[in-house]
Amino acid sequence: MLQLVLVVWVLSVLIFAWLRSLPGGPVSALLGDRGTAETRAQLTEALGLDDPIFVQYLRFVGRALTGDFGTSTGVSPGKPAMDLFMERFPATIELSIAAVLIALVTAIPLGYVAARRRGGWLDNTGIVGSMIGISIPIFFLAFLLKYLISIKLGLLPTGGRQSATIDATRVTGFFVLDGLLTREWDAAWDALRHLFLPALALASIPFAVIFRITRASVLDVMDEDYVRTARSKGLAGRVIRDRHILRNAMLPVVTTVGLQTGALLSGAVLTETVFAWQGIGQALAIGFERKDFPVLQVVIIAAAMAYVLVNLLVDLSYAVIDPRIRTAQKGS
Amino acid sequence: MSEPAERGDALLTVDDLKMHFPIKRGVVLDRTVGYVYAVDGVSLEVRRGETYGLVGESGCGKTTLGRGILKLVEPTAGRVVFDGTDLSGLRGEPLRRMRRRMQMVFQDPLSSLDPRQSVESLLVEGMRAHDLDKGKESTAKRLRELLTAVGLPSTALRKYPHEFSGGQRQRIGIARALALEPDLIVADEPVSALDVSVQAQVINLLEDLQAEFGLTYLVIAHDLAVVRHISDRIGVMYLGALVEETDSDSLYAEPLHPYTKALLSAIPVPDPLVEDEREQILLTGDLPSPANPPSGCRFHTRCPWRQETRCDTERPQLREINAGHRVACHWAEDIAAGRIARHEVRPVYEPPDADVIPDVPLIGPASMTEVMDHH
Amino acid sequence: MGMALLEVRDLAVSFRRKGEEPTAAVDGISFDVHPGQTVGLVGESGCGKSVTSLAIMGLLPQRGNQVTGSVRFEGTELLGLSQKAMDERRGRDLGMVFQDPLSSLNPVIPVGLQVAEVLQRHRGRSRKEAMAESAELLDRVGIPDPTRRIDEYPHQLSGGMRQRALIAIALACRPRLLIADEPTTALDVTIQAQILKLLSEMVTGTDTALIMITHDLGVVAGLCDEVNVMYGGRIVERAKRHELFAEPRHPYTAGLLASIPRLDAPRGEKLVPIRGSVADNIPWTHACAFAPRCPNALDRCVEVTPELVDDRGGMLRCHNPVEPALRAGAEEVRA
Amino acid sequence: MASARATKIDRLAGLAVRSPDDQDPDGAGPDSGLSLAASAWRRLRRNPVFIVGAVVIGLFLILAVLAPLIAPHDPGLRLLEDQVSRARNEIPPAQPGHPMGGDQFGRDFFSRMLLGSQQTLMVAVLATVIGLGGGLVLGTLAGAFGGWVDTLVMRIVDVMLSIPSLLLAVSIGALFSQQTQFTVILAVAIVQIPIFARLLRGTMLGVRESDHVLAARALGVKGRSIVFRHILPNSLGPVIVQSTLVLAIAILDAAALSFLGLGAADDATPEWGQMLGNAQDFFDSQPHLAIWPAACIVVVALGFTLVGESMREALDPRQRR
Amino acid sequence: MLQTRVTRPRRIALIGLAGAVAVSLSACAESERGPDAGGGEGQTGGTLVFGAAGAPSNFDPFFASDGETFRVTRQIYEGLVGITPGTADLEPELATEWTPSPDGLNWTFKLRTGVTFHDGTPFNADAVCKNFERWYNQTGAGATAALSYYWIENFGGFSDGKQPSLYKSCTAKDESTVELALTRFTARFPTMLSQSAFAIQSPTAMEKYKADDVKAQGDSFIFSEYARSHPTGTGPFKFVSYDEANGTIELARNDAYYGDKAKLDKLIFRVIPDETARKQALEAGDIDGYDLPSPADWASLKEGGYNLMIRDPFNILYLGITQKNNDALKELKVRQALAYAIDRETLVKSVLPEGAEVAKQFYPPTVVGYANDVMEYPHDPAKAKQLLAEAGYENLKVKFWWPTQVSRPYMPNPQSIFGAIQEDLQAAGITVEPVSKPWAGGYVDDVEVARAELFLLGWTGDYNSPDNFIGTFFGTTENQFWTSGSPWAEDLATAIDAADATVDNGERDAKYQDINRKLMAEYLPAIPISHSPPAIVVSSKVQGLVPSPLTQEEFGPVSVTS
Repeated sequence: MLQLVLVVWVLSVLIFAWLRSLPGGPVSALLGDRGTAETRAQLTEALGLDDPIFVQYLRFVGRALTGDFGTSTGVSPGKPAMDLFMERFPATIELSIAAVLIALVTAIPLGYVAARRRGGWLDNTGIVGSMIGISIPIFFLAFLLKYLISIKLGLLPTGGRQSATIDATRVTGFFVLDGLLTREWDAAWDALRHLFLPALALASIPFAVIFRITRASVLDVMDEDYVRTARSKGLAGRVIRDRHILRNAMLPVVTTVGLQTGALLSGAVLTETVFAWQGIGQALAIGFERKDFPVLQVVIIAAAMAYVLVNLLVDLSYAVIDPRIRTAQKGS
Repeated sequence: MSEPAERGDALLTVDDLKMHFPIKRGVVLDRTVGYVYAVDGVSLEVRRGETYGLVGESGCGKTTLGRGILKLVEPTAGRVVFDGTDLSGLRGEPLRRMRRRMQMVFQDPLSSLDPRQSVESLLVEGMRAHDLDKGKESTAKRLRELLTAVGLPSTALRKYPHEFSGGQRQRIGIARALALEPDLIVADEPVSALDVSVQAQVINLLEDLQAEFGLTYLVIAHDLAVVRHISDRIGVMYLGALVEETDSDSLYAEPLHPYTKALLSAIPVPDPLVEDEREQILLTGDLPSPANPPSGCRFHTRCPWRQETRCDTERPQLREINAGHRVACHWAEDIAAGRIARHEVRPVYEPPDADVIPDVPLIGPASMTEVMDHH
Repeated sequence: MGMALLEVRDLAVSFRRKGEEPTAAVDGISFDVHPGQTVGLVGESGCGKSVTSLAIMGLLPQRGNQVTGSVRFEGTELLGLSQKAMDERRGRDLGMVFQDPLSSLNPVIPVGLQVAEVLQRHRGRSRKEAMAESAELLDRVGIPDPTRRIDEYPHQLSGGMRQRALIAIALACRPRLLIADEPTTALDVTIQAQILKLLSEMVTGTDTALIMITHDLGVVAGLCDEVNVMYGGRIVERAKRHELFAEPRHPYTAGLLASIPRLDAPRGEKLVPIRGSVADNIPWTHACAFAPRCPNALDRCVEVTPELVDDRGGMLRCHNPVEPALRAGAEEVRA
Repeated sequence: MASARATKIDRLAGLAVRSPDDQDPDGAGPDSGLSLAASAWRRLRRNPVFIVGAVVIGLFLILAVLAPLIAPHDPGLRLLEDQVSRARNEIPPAQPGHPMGGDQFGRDFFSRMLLGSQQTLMVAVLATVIGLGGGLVLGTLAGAFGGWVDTLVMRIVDVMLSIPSLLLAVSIGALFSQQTQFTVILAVAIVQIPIFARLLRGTMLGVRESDHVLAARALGVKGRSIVFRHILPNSLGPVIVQSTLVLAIAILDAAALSFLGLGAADDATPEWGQMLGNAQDFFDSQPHLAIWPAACIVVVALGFTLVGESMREALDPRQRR
Repeated sequence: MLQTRVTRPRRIALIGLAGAVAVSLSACAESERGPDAGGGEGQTGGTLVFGAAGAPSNFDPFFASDGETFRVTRQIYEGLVGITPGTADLEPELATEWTPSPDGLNWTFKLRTGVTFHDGTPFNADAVCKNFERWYNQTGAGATAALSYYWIENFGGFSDGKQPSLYKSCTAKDESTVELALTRFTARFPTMLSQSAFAIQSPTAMEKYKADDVKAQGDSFIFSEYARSHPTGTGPFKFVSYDEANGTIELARNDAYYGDKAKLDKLIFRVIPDETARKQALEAGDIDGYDLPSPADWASLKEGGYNLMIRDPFNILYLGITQKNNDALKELKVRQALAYAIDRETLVKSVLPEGAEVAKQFYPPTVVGYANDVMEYPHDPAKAKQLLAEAGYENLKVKFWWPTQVSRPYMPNPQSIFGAIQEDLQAAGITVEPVSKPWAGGYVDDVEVARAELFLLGWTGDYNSPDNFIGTFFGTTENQFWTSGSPWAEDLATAIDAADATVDNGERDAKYQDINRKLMAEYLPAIPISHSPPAIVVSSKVQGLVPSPLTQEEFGPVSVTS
């Protein structure tokens, strides 16, 4: 935990200094082509941007400690960056969870079957598919999906999280969940339709990685002595598969899913841009374009924290799955 | 060996050597939660020209002791004196220079040879490090001598380790050690990775070389038969300490320590007649964790001769009972005289510490997931 | 001795790799095991002893190998048996103990369950019954405090305890045949002694037959009724244990005995090594595989494959066996 | 706690230290006596995945080398500008001398595709080389010295690793006021430095504890010599594998940066990723402007991925089958 | 200095002043919008979803300066004066008529009666004055250019008196009569009041939700609760909600609207920042229209059966010249050489969208004071070279700034424009050193502080006034062109001010024409390139949308068929 705090602090310093050294800035973003040297100077002063960097940083930290991380200048001007993050974070989480779910429910069974029928057509297709999955620029894949399925075939919406015309109640910020909670089935269904394509595009990389790791891991485990022991007991195939092979093979898969958070956040920047998904990925892309420092600060630090936390959770969840870790922890 | 070489003064003196390694653990922060007492107070003496065998089961600290003696791992406490030089204070260049005189032969001949180096460069490397490659000619001559000495053809020079069989690789490893003309060779399990039919070749080679070059050996092994065959004197280790030390013959003839007795009786002999008749002293339970050694006599938890007094509380010191025969047992004389009878030992089951890897105290796991890979 | 429990005839296993000639790991071996008998399979690494045991159990990898010959268990041919029918027998009639007790136990399943699942499978026990019985079994193989152990995981047990657990698994359904594949190689000698004692206790006095696979002649000497010595995928000598150790006939057997240091041998006796290494084998097709390393080799040895023939109550595959007198001489020296 | 990403990298590092013949002793196959590298190469040569990847990369390299000779036109010249019309959304169609027509600025698309290979290769190789170089320096420092140097370097690396890679690349890309091909390369490369560093350090720590390094220490070989003759050469396997994969990642990341508007502003010398990023706006009307570079990127990235993954498999004995 | 005495009858003056800006008088005569003013026979009801490129900054137009905000607020609020749909001409809105005093300093506005704000409070003279007082009395953050941009641009200073203000006072004569006093005469008044920023808001709601509670915080401003969620105007639509999680702003018909009720039940703006995504959303039917489609898509949108409406260009793209850092650029001949070197005809044809025109001066012809006889610079590389030679700069080298990551109506694709100009300049023997920077990542800064040498920039007019163009560019000598380095800078600024203060229409027109002629022939501080028409596109279901040259469409008359 201490280290997490340390990482966040170092990041905050780095990112603050880093962003402030970027050319341009909030003044250009706010004034655009309507600014004059005079109005620019006036605004710079009003915002305190003419103070030395460390003064600005101290002010930033002082405010941050009260939960105020500055106000968006570009993504959603005038909105506190933290509010913006809190509002958009569920969108990205919803998208990521959907992507991971898609990846998991397809990649694990496929990976298992591929390993069991190593060298078969399914195995080869899976391998080639997963390699293409990580070789295709994700934004291009997103673009193709949208183009073919939404525009050419008109099957699904092209972007956004929900149709503008749907009158939905917001509870959690997860639109599909909200729809279910409030029994607004049409809203849930509509949100799900919006969710599907971006999630599919975003799932391409986790799918590829999880498929490969499942396959490799199942292959490894199948060769383990304890599987041979299980076979020597004459156990039923199902028991061997579920209890002896899959349970052990899932250990590396769990780590991988954790590691994919990083890739998901990266991918979300691209996918959300293509699908106009109101998440933090889109906020980042716009934030960089419009030099929205407060938003970038909050989002980058939060992304790093989320990433570190998820991986910490993965580490901890290992204990649940793997008794070897569990006892090691008990011992400490 | 057929004729024990003349026994000289002590070439190597180990004095109360201790090697403790911290156990680090923690999900978020590494902290030291205890120590592995891999070597916990060992004193011994290796005389010039002799072969000293160090025997013990896995986890007894024998390998760590060997590395500690060579200062490949830094000891926690105690002294190692080699030929009058105290190695404890030695560091950097002087220590490096000293290494020429003390060489090591490893257990796994393949992993101890850099796969990227040819035999020639493997052999020359050490010579170069100690300025022994005076010239092309003399080096080439020296290499031929070395190969002849270990029984390899001179064509071996250009080959790479993976092109040899296990026995041949071990010969290369021995040649590499010999190249520096050392006084002492520490051989850590020199034959245990080899096929049984090949072990004898290497054992014989070691014996021949000792005779030829007047080497002193410290042989570390778990196989008492091998150790007894090759050694003049033997030290038996249990849980980080010596429990008995004597010459090879008396060890077999009259083992004094209960552990030694049990060890000897456990070793199967390839002779049905012997096997059918002999009386086995079966030890109960397992080796306790070196991270949490029993109090008093380390062996008392498994000892069939354990007494109510002393054993549990007082740690026995090595003491000379007969000439050259040292034992760390409070009751050695009484046991030998039959005054104390064997009794049942109720197994006190102590689960082994999951993460303690006693002989590899090197890098702590960076995180929980990393521990996974240590199976 | 009555009908054999297990009859192995001309068992051959070869491994195929893509784009390579198949390599024969086991090359036509035959032997019988009778109820209650302990048979040893002895040889160095690569001699095919473990492959033989896996072939009998039907546990070879499903791909990349070819098994021919015949393995009859109580008159039933095992080799052609369906997976399902084989599963019925494994664990119930045939039990196996493996070399590495840690890797052979599933790390994420409590030990008790690993024992119990055999009982659930073959004895139709409920989970609860099976767990109770599992504790009894663990107790029988000498694991202290079994009711606590059944909930523990393999890594919480010591090496010896793990091997005991494996034995409990193999013996759970009182199989007619137990195959122990190097069961003590990974263990320390004092633990080895415990396990060997346990194994012999478990089979003596029952009609369970034991196939003991090991590279350690010492282990065989104390345990087996009959010993098969394997070299290069074939049996080169078979004898009752007393005969084998008293009068080894095959130069390989004799060589092994002469090359290993014996605890009871007087010090100073020079070991007689076998020259070369296992890798120096030549194929059996038209020669004796051991010929390149054999001190007794004749020209014929590299021209004609020796057959396994009856020899003084045992079997021998050698053109030029060791004469008893030679060995007798050695015996005297020792005495 | 080190992040799991770091741990993953460490685990990759682990594959170099595994002993080459840890198969079951009885199944000792024909390659049990071969060294790690040699047997890896043997397996590679027979692996169709590797062959396909190698052929793709080979063709790509040949194309990149020969492109300036084959390309009929200067890729930066707006030769067909008079056929471009914003108003009617027209770009020059295929015509004699311009087999694939022109792009949105009237430049010869065929020449741009050809020369794009060269620039793409340059981006990939330079980014990898810079990333690898930085990683080697940091990793060697940490891996060779250990102690506080290791701690310091690894803390820096961990902080860098805790930012998702594209985010980091985008942040670095945005740092430059003028975006050029070089800033793109730098942004992509810097992201790779911590990965290489961690990987190399992990491997080196493993190799440092290996028997043959211990043997060299026992021989009294000098420290520098141990690092550079023993530890480093034996630690490069996973790093080389990673570099192959990074070649693919670099191309993809460069394309992503272009898509986000952080690519090189000047596109007189074409690069596929940039061409793809810039062609997104024309996807509906002129899909070929996007599809061609995209297809080339996928194929080349696939080639590098295939080679990298098959090398990893070949080097990792656990995957040996 | 602006006190010119007006002797004509009041009525004429009114016509003159209003008409000087608004070409048509019909707007005044037609005090009520006709029943079919919105045009078309569109049915009532339905929902229209319109794609927006960005999120509005807030819903208080006074604190806004961006089109995304105004597009929304324009539907909610009305000003005293409005613009006739489809033109840039003034028409009555909340004021039915207005009369200046002869000196143009006091203006009497007759207000529409029977109008209520969305919160039910009445619209009256008091409300109008409260708005003006509010504007004039801004302090702190509210008085910075980032927030009160339009006030500062048009009225100058605030009540704190730091800067002179055009505004003097507002008096409610009676319930429906307001008298506004100004400190000086400007030709821009009252047209300037048509700008969205000067929409009349409900004083009650503003007070209730603390409309002036804005503060600078961090890098930006925190808006009031009013501005965020309680905008209250008199317009045909009422604010319903801003669903930020989904990026949608929902407006509903104001059933209490005094005029023609809006036809739509609901008007929804959906934020889709990515341009391509907007187009695809339209094609997939997710939205019914969007603003500023990329010229590259025009053809395919038209082919796809969408109603692409190209507005009249009301902007200017110019090649900016900063004289500060390059001595050569201080020479008129060099600047003229640049003008001759650029082939603007081809540029407009190949790079700019349909309907774009070559710019001959600094504002489009529809604006007052446009001179038809200015000096022109046809494409003539030889002449350019000759002029350079005469000026002694045969080997002229210039650094040419161009922006990335931006698209403006006057500059849909900066890279193309830059590329074309660069090639032209090089063809005339000028060495161009390109410098590209992201729009918000240094480009604007560099240009504003006159760091660039040549640069691309432009302007979109807010309302029909020459001063809104050239006044902005050259009204002071401190500007992006660094004209203060030229001897004529002061003259130019003075002339522009003088023209604006000229009460007489004809006189003023002549003054502006004169300025334009001088600008092109004698000063040439920058080179006008083009006027590009921005487009707006809606699906074929949408009727009644009248494109506005000022990009100020009103959705009241719009209807959708399902």
